[in-house]
Amino acid sequence: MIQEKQTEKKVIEKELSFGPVHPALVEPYRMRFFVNDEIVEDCEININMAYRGIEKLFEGLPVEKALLIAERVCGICSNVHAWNSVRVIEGGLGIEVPQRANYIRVLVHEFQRITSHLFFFGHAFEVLGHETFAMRSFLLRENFMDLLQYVGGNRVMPSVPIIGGIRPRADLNESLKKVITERVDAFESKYKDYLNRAVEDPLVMSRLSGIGYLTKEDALKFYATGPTGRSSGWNYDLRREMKEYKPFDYDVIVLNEGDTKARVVSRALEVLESLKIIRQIVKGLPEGPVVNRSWVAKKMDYTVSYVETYRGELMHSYGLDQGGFIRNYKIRTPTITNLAAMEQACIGDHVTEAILTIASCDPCLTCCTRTEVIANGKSRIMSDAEIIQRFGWRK
Amino acid sequence: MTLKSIARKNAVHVMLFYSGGCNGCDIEVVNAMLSPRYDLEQYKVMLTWNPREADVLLVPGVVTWQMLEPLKKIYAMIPDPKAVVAVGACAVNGNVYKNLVGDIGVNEEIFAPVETVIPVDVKIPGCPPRPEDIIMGAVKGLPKLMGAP
Amino acid sequence: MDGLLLFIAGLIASSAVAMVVGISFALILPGIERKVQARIQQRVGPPILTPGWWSVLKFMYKSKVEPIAQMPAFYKSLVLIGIVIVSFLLLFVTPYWWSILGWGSILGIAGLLKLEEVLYVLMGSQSQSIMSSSMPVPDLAKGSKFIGIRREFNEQHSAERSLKMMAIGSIPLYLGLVVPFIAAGSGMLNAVVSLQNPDYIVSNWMAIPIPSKPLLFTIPGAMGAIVYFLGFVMLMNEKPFSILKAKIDVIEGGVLEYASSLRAAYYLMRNLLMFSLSSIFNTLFLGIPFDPFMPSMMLINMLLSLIPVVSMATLAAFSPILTFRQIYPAAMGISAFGVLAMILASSL
Amino acid sequence: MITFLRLMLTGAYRNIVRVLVKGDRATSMDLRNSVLNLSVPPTPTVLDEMCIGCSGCFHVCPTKAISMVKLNTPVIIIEGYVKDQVPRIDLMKCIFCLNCHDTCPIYSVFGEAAPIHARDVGMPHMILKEVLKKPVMAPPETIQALSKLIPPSSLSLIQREGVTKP
Ligand code: SF4
Ligand code: SF4
Ligand code: SF4
Ligand code: SF4
Ligand code: SF4
Ligand code: SF4
Ligand code: SF4
Repeated sequence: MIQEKQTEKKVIEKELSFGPVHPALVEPYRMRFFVNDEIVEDCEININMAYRGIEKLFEGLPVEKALLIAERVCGICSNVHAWNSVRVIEGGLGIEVPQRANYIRVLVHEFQRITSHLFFFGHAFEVLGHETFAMRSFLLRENFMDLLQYVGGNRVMPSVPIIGGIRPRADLNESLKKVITERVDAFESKYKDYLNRAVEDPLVMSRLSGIGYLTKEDALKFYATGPTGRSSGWNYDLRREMKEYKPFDYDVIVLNEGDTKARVVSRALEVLESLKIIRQIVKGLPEGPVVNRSWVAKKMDYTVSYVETYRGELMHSYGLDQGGFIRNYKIRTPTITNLAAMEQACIGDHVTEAILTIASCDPCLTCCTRTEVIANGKSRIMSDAEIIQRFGWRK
Repeated sequence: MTLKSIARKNAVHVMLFYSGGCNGCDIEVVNAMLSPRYDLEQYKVMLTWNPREADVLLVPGVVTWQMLEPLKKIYAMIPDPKAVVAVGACAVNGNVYKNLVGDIGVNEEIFAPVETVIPVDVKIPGCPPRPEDIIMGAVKGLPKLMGAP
Repeated sequence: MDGLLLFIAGLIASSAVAMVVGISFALILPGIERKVQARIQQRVGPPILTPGWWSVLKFMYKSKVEPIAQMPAFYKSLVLIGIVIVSFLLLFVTPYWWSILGWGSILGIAGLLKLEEVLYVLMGSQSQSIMSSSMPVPDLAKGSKFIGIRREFNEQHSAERSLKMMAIGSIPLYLGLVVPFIAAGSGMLNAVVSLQNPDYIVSNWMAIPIPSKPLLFTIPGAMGAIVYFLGFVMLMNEKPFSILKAKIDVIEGGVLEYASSLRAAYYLMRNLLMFSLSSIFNTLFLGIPFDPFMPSMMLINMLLSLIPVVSMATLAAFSPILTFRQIYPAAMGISAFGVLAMILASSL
Repeated sequence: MITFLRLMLTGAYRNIVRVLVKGDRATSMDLRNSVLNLSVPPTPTVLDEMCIGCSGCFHVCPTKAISMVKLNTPVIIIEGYVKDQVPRIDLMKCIFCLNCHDTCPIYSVFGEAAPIHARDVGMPHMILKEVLKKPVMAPPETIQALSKLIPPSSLSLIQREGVTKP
């Protein structure tokens, strides 16, 4: 990326590289900064260190199993991957989903949005060096980890959606609804305290503001979806187009500043919107079945489904063969479209701040890595023949 | 108990190695460390990011091709005595990545379980394990450290 | 002749007591520091002895490993030199050393501190940990435009930062250090203490001489103390001034490669430095020296040295790491404040 | 600025309380005690009351993580059908594929929460007898597939009581 940069003939002193094992990273990737003194002139993020061959794992599996592997794409967005994976076949074969199931899917999705955003705060504060606030974020996050545990049986992988609805295990009963309402109320007041405290802290704010600018043009050019794009003034949120979100009333947070602070603030505000949605769900949860079981897997053309996740837009797509087995599973995840934006945003900042800027785009790359072209250990590009020789099963 | 084993029991430094799992276990480990609710430090276990300082290496997840060398290197960097804790089903038995592989039969992109790469002392099952399970696992690694020469 | 022998015997005895007590106490400080932070963070936190005593003992019992460094032998010696420097720093606060060659003076203290800072630069330029650019991942084949550029180790980067910190960050400490000497109108510790605590100089070993006019409670003294405290935080590389070992980029900086007994030595060095600086604080601003031959003074000094440590822990719990964008103006502001304190002190 | 000062002061008070008297400590003391006693309870994975002991999960598990254990006192579910075994999951072998959950007739035939879930099976909110009285809601293919995994007696239990869907 950044072709124009080359023509400027920047003299670059040295390279600093961090990762893939490093305190600033919450998963394996490598950041390379090309710096003059301490100012970042260019940045390169090397992903694909978590390449597990996920897309190939799906090949030939019965479609009911897709969601279980999809859920394992990532432990932060687990639910949305499972959800989107069933949305593909629901869209492709026209499977009706009961409204109650849709509500609960959205509920779990919003729970995870909050946990993801709070994890983001925890991570951002950790990168900022502010251990106390990081711990407070994790403490607040526990509220929703508990709720996920109650609903789905696990704090991280609730395995809620199945084709045609949700697992009966995750159905809400009255007492659970009450617990959710109580927790959400308690959480909200604590969360507001925490936000006030953070916003009023001059040291924290001086670290956040004035760095990591991403203009709207760049956001559009690099297709930075999700809060990253929205905090650069790009008013784009797929939830508006998703039929599951039609019944709910919420605001899409769009900020125009485009700096690191805006990216943090927009997520902070999104949590409050999620709380609104959760309240509406608990209040208006329709009665009825939670799963439609009258469907059969049959041949399905290649179908695509998009969902707005916590970091942006997520695509899942596959086709089914005659036997109902998955063919050609493809995933395109939000972070991959945000990567180029991250690399762009951190140029011109101090190294420590550049890492913060990257953290403020909420990178999480386990899902992004599917195409490996480099042989392990040797830094060279493998030819196709070699790849096939080595990983013969690919063909 | 000798002074040696008392000292080892009273100060354990753990290092977390993201080997390429799904992130779920990694974050639960971070939760166990950073969430005041679990607070790993009260059990005399401290987090470090420096293999030279570590006693226990936590490996959550399958090991990918690219993380293989770093894992071996970092393991070698830790001064003896050291223990390795395999966190989560991925590290213990390869999870779905190794065992539920559709047409392709065997997934050659990953090394799992972690045992096949470096010796493992404690295994914590679960996908992901709860933070309390992780804490228990770290505590179970102690006797090995304490008993070492 | 007898007098000299007696003096040397006293010197050795007082140094021995000072070192034993100092080290035992210094290794409790990190536990207290961590406990305070843990309480602020609403958790239980480690037992008091764990981060200091037990950790150091544990590291001593680990098997030896050779550090990866440019010159391993030199790198290994650095931390030992550090311990020697810090020990002398502690000994300089004990009255027996005040009369030797003028070491118990501003120059002795400031010189040692400067040496201590240089150590970080040297450590950083030596260490070559696996955690930075030598991590075995294939990243050069990614088609970077910047091929053949010098790839720097994080530790070297940390060394560059320590140079910058030496240039600007350490000024406040020296300014704070100078204030009491100016107030006393002398360069010797002796004068500073007797100014604040005239009883101390004349009383016997059982007495509990309370300082009659501690500098801390005068305006320039208080200002100097604040400046000294901030300088202390900077020299300890604690948050918010921990940029040279900012965990999120350079991890621990130059000390990354110390393992087993060398790491124990590093822990010892850091904690002893923390104690020495707090002890110097009490000597300079309260007139309570760390006198091994006067138990009351020694105990009070040790107890009071918790104050800077606990304040530092609290400050660290509530502040992010500042980058040079904030450190430059902050250090300049603090220095200006320190200069003001000096001017006021000279009129005292 | 004013708000900041106010926050500073209230915060200072709160934190002094925290430091001195362990005020609003968030660490879970129950957890601490159970960790120190090495007695952290495992997550429940099988609900014995809701299981019919058909061993479907045992047969379908890809990693042989499930074993069927004999019950000390066999339970009569309805007259003519005695449950004498229930599954147990060895989490060391489990890969959390939820095949067991998805195959269990309680889930796959009656559409209820299955009595087996490798992560956490949750609380029962049904009585087994009631469930078995519900009409069978699964497509015939499912019953077909199940018949390969569970003994005929168990299959007949499911179809005898329930009404097969058209
Ligand atoms: S371009 Fe990337 S995300 Fe898209 S299908 Fe190819 S590998 Fe997958
Ligand atoms: S963007 Fe990808 S890696 Fe990040 S949380 Fe979502 S699924 Fe996981
Ligand atoms: S283009 Fe493909 S191979 Fe290159 S970084 Fe992106 S995903 Fe990886
Ligand atoms: S072309 Fe390559 S990357 Fe694409 S599905 Fe085939 S083997 Fe995988
Ligand atoms: S065990 Fe589960 S949660 Fe842990 S890394 Fe593997 S898939 Fe993720
Ligand atoms: S979830 Fe575990 S016990 Fe159940 S079938 Fe899969 S591997 Fe077997
Ligand atoms: S399949 Fe279900 S009913 Fe049958 S033994 Fe397993 S848990 Fe029990």
